[in-house]
Amino acid sequence: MAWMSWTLPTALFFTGIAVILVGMTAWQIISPCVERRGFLPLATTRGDRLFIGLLSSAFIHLAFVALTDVNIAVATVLCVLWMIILMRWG
Amino acid sequence: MSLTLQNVSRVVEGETWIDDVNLTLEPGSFNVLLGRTLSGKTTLMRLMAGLDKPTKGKIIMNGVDVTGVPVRERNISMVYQQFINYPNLSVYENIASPLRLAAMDEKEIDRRVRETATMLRIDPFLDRLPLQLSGGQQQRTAMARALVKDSQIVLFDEPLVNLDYKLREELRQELRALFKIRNCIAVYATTEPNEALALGGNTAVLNEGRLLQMGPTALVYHQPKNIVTAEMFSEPPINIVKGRVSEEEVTFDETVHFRLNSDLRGLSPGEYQFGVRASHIGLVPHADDDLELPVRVDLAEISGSETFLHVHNPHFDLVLHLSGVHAYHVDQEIKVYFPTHKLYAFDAQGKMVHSPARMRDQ
Amino acid sequence: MASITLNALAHTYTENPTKPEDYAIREMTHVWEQGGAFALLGPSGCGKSTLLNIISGLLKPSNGEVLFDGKRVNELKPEERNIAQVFQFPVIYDTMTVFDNLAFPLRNIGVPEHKIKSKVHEVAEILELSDQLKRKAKGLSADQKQKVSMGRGLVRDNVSAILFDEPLTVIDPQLKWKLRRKLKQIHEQFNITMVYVTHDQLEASTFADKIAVMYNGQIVQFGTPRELFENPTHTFVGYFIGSPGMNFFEATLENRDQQDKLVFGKEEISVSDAMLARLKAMGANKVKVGIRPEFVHVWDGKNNDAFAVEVDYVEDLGTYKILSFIFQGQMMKARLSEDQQVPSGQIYVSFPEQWTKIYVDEYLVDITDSAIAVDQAQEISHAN
Amino acid sequence: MTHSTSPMTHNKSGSKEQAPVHSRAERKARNATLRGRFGLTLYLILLLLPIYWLVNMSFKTNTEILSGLSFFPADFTLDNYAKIFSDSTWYMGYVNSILYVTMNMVISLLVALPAAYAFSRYKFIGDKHMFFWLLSNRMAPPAVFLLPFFQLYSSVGLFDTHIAVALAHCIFTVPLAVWILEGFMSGVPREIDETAYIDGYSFPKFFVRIFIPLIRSGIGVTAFFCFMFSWVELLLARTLTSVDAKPIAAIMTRTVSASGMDWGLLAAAGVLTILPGMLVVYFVRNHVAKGFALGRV
Amino acid sequence: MQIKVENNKAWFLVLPVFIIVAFSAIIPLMTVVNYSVQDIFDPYTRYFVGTEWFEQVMQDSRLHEALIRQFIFSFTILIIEVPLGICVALMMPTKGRGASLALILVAIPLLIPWNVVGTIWQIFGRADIGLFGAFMTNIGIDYNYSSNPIDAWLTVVLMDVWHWTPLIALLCYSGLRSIPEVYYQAARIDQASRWAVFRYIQLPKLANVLVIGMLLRFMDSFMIYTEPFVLTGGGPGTATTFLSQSLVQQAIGQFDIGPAAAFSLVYFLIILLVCWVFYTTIMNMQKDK
Repeated sequence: MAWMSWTLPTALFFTGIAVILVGMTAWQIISPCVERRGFLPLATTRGDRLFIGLLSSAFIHLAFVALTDVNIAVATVLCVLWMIILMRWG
Repeated sequence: MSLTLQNVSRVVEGETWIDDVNLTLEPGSFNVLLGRTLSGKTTLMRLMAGLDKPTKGKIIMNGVDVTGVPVRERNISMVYQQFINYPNLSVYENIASPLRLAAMDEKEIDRRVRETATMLRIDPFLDRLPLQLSGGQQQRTAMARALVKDSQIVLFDEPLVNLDYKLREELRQELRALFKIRNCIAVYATTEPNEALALGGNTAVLNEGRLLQMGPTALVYHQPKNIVTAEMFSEPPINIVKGRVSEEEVTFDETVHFRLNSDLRGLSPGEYQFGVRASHIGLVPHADDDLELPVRVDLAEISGSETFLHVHNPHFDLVLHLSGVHAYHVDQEIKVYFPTHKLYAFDAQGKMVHSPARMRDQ
Repeated sequence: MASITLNALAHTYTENPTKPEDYAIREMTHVWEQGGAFALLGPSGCGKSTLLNIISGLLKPSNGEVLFDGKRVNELKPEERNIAQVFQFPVIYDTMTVFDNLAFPLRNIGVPEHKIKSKVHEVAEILELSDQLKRKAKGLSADQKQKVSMGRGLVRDNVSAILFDEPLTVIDPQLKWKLRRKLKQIHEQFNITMVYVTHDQLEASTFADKIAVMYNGQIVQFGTPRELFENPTHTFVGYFIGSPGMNFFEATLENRDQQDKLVFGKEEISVSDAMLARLKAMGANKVKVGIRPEFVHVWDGKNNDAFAVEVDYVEDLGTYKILSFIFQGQMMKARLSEDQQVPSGQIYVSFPEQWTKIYVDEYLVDITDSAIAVDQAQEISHAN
Repeated sequence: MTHSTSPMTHNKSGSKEQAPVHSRAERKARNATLRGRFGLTLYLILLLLPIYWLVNMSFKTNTEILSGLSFFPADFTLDNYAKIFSDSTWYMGYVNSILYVTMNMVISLLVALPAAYAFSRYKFIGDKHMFFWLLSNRMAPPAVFLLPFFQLYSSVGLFDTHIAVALAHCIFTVPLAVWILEGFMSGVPREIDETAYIDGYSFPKFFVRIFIPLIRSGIGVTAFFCFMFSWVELLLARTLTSVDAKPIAAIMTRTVSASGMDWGLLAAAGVLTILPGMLVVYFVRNHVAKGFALGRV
Repeated sequence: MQIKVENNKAWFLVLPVFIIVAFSAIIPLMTVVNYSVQDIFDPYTRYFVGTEWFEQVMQDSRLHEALIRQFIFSFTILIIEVPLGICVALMMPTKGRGASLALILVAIPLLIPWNVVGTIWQIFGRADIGLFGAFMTNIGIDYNYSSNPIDAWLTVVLMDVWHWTPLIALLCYSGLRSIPEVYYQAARIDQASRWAVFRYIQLPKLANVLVIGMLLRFMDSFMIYTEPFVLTGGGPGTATTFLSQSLVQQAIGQFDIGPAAAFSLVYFLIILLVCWVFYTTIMNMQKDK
């Protein structure tokens, strides 16, 4: 595994993703979700919204890195907020 | 061998497909499930077969709860609306397949396959592939496969709907004959009231996932418990006319009156819906108290040997079922005779409160 | 508007046809007069769709010719024959609106836009599509789609004929009769020659003034629904029309007591002397006797004309009953009215001479003047 | 309505004594077909010209190639091919390629068949996301994973083996295989499965005896696509091999740069890489049209 | 559309695929993420650098240029290949021996290893030994793909069109074959012109396969590497250096693992976004059917 060059932040990141996936699966088993339409222009399930949220968060981070010198943590906080909005009303 | 459904419901994605059905099918009985498309016939059959699991309730076979038992461990067979056969196996192998899986010996398989094929008159085609046969023959093959093993339950899901009406007539009769000599439960789903009548046995009327009425076919037909059953179990549909009963007379749509005759005396005054079968309205009066109604012809539908005459007047639309071939122009004006002593009456909730006297004898 | 004539027409899909069975359409000559409503009725595989496609020009016949108003059109492609066709499954142009769909045939021949507009609105009115005109055709229900495809045939002023190929297959049963009515109305309104292909006797008889019954690539009878029911000229028509179909049994012409008699098993079938003479003249010993279940007379008691038969079973079809009985070893059916007593065991039936049809080589032996026969028939059914 | 009357007059002119009527539409249709044939032929010629040029060159000697252009080899020679078939570093390249392509086809089909069945028949948690994730792998550029691939396969000791290339190619052949097979399987009515279960088949028995024969053509087409994408790929194949499993495509590039442009040999090697593909497409030609729509139309 | 049965046991059937793809996709992806935040000299000498590489990559003008070049290239070939592919599909015969033959011939370019495609055009475009190069020279055009950037572009585009139009053509061909005959019959009866038939019958039915085709073509052209590498080596200068090639140059050529990894991730995210948009479109179109 040494060649994979693990670091603590990335390990935490992937653990986080894994936890979210497991959590979403559990949630789905406990209360199955139905496709619905929110402010997004297409009908989505919970999983779809999660994916959209993660992908857009990645792009938000990239935009911060590319265009500003603000600390990346600001972007992360913004993204968490965005994810919450998306999951709830998207 | 009996089959019982106990408080069975099935909910799919928040929609109720089957709503609290209780049903017992007796050994050796022929049962028809009658209902429109999407009324839940197929869903109910799939539950009986074990292809789907009920959301609630129990399915009991011979006193044993089989609710969770997978389909291959239940001894059933099923014939679908589409002609479902294994396209890559010959007709012979198709019929033999359930027996092969039961590890029966080759001689017995051969005997049974040939016997069943002969019974269904597909013995000349045993070496062909199903897709080389006509629709009727393909469906016969599917039926043969369903009948070759001694299933305790045989399910037919609108098996004849994709065939010409002549083939339908023939196969229906053969089916009736075949099941007379078997001691298994047959369940047959159909949308057509006439098919239910022709097959006899018992009929269960399904509507929007609910079981409305179940009983011997003729009884259900002549004594529908409610208006929906009456409407569903009639072809052409039963004529429904709104009316009011007062002390002395019956009024239809405020315009047509007739004296309360002895037959309807039992009805307390109030609003009713009256039903009259299409075949009871005539072109000539059959009784003295028949009401004469001037009407305009919408369409005469002719079915070879009978005529369905759609007519209307300013107050209601009626359908007549006449024997023989009668040609009419659209909008032709004629008179029809409405039998006052052959009326069904339904109360505000749609429950039947009165049926024609003669029907009650049935 | 045109009459359609098929002249010695035949069609085969095989390259070197040798026997009659190789032909999907066996040689036929047939005329559909201008302005009539006709049906082409037959079981699947009888060649009716082939015939329709030959008329519309989608197929070229192998022999013979197709004439529109006496003019040969064999070489003309469908687009030049000026006909309309409604297919089994609705064909609509998904991406267009209903209006554009209806306007499409007119636009293709360069009709000015204001004319298109009035014509489309007129047709939409008739078909009750007026409030759908702005919708995309894709979202319509099956019956509306089928109306749109009919409408495309109706917008053109001068179509020679409209051909229907089982157009109600995909329509909900509850809506079928409404469309049938629409069709009938349209025919009365437009006076266009219409040919309707179906395997369903109900649809054929409801729509058409005259029905051509097809069997094995041949038209075996061309007549009104009533003629098909009361006087089938071919055993197939007897079997195919009516539910249940005609009863048939094979009888022989025998000489008994110096007299010719038609005999089935032990029983003699009563037929007119003229018929017996005719059969004798034809040299036909074996004949098929046909009688419709509706015309079998069931007696309550013993009777001179009646045969004693064994009841097999009775089907209660609600408004009437079908009685199956065994007559000289042959299963036959009779139709009983709802009010009639349900007999059991041995009963007595008779076959009224008028309704007892005799067939030789599957074709009716007709000795009556057909006009008289029809008149009589009318009287009887009105009395019913 | 000027136009609509013209067919009528047309009819009249031809109607004397029922003589054959000329159909304008007929002629128009024939012309359109002719134009189509002509256009197609032109396209095919342009399409095949570069390949013909390669074939042409492969039968020439280097001197002839460099001395000028000609449509036919003046000095027809098979030397270039002879060299390839006699030199094991050359022909082993073909063997290697065929080996890993075959392995890839087998692996892809074996894992994709049950998965495609699951996708076509069942709903399960995360099914759509799984499907999308698979497809996104088909779309991911190999260049992104080049380095980790090299290290991953080195670390598990698979570097320079055929199976390494076969597995690596799986990331784009498997998603494609699942996609195509799912399309074909959705065309088989679910009732056939149920009938089989009712008859008493167990899942594996049903799958092998009934289902697989039913989608034979789909399997053929899928194998073809796996072959195609594995056969034409170079970047991963080159990165994951050095000597023992080196594919022909990689050997070509190396040899060319070393021997100072042996054009004839290069052309001959190129021609030989085209042949297996043509052979495979010939076998599935009747199903390939459906396959290209991924079994979906 | 068949109704699917809910059954989470189906996961067992998907498991093999999951494992095999995860092995080759998730592990490398995680590794790339790890690399992207470190400065790596060898497995034991590495430093965490946070988002530094991402900053560098996002602000690197060479990569911006490669990205722009990439987009221009992808759109150019789509604009040419889609209409051309449709035309070819329309011209292909539908029945008989000719159909099989045309099908096989059209499919050939798809079955040629990508570097051989490069080689073929490398030869074909040369003025001294290639037919195309010689032809261009003979008609008086000064054509040299290895020194003139415009010529190089022209050749790369031409090569891609030659190589991949067949894919679009075959997709469309199968789309066309799926249109029921009665649509054409109805159109004939409606006296529709050839153009109307194309516009209102064929094109709508092709939409479905065309989206799939455009997805595949866009993605594949977005990761194009081998063919231009063999043909032009990315030159002259950086005229035909597309994204994949920049990446490979950086990762293997210069061994800048960290920036290369960061670049890979950005590249991958773009692909993921485009792929998702297309995929959602396709799925919604199928739902409509």
